[in-house]
Amino acid sequence: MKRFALSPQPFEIAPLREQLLSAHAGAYASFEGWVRDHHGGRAVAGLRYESYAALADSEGERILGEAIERFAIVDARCVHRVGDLAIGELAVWVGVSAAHRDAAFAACRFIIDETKGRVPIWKHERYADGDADWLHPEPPEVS
Amino acid sequence: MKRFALSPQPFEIAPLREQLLSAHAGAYASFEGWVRDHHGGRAVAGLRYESYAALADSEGERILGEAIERFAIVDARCVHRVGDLAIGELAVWVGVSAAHRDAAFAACRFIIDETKGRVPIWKHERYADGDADWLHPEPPEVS
Amino acid sequence: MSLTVLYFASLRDAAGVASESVDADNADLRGLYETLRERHGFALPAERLRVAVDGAFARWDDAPRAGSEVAFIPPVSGG
Amino acid sequence: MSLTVLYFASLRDAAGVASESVDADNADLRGLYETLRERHGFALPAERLRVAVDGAFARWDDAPRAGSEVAFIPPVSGG
Repeated sequence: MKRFALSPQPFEIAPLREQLLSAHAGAYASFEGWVRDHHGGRAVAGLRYESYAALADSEGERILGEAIERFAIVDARCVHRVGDLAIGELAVWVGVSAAHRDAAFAACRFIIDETKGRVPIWKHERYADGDADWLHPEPPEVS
Repeated sequence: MKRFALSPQPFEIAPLREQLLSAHAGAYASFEGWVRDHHGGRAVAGLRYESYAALADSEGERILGEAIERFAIVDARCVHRVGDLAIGELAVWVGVSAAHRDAAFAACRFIIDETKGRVPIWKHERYADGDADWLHPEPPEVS
Repeated sequence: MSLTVLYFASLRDAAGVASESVDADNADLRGLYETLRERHGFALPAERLRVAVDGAFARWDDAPRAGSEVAFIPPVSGG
Repeated sequence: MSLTVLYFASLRDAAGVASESVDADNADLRGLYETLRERHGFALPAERLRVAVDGAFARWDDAPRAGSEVAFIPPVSGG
């Protein structure tokens, strides 16, 4: 089953949420990343997400599989935009259904954290002052 | 501003989420409680939520005000159903917008936990075996 | 003095009414609840409840006020 | 041996191309990256990158394979 997707166009949340509806689930947690008008103190005009699509797909599916193994959840989905995005646009969406809210919240947090940390997607920010930059954050410390 | 509401009818999430859209927010966390087909090992046929409406409204508003004070969020909303609900129906919805995801998740969790713990709403469960019961859970230990 | 009492959930089922007018001579709201608990056979002790007066949470050792609306709040189960 | 290299984000900007065919005689992928880093002036050291071969993450000490597609993955910033 395909639980992760890249979307080159704006996408609707309602049909994705609908895929997670289940009579066995009492809890649903979701997260959305929106394009913000500022970053690190600079005014942002817009951005572009680029991906290594083949590897992003497989790594995204792996993360959702890990979430289903690690947490007592019913199901989960994640969709990430690629291409040009304006301020306020939806960049990433995560949805998780579970019997109880502890697992729903924990898995939702896990999926967005791992997606941000592992999936080959890069953000190119354009600033109001005309500058532009690829974001290549320092990775978290690994033991 | 009214951030908490009781809803005697099924309600749409999209217009509530829309109230939270903001160019300053990079993160949005939401939680939904759905009516589950089982509880404590018993098959549930349906349920009814009853509230002490005046106090539920003021206590709900207080919780959302506390969330805005305690966490670095932009805004938040919560709607709770009352009346008769079928399996799978939306019972409660929480939405939070914030600059960053840490605060969005923490505030969303705070709001649903406090709502479950403090707002005068009671669940009456009907079981598949014909039984029915008011749920009056033991309160958490208070120091 | 006369006041109105509101009952919810299992308390309402036990009392058989959602509200009633009560002639109270208790020193505090805890005493009022104990009187009504005995009358209606409520299972829950006051320690499991909260009490509200005129739509705001109150203290068990507050004195009942004539004409007020007292609500006994059994453990909640929303969400 | 000949293989294809893919560049993304700041690496692509620095290389000026999204992919190129490379004649590699390096013992491992780390050596291949060092050669290409020198050629294109990449700012990022290998320690900041991951490497993938034919669409799957690989190890820096894997040997380059003829005809394979090697991708250097700069620190990601999705979400």
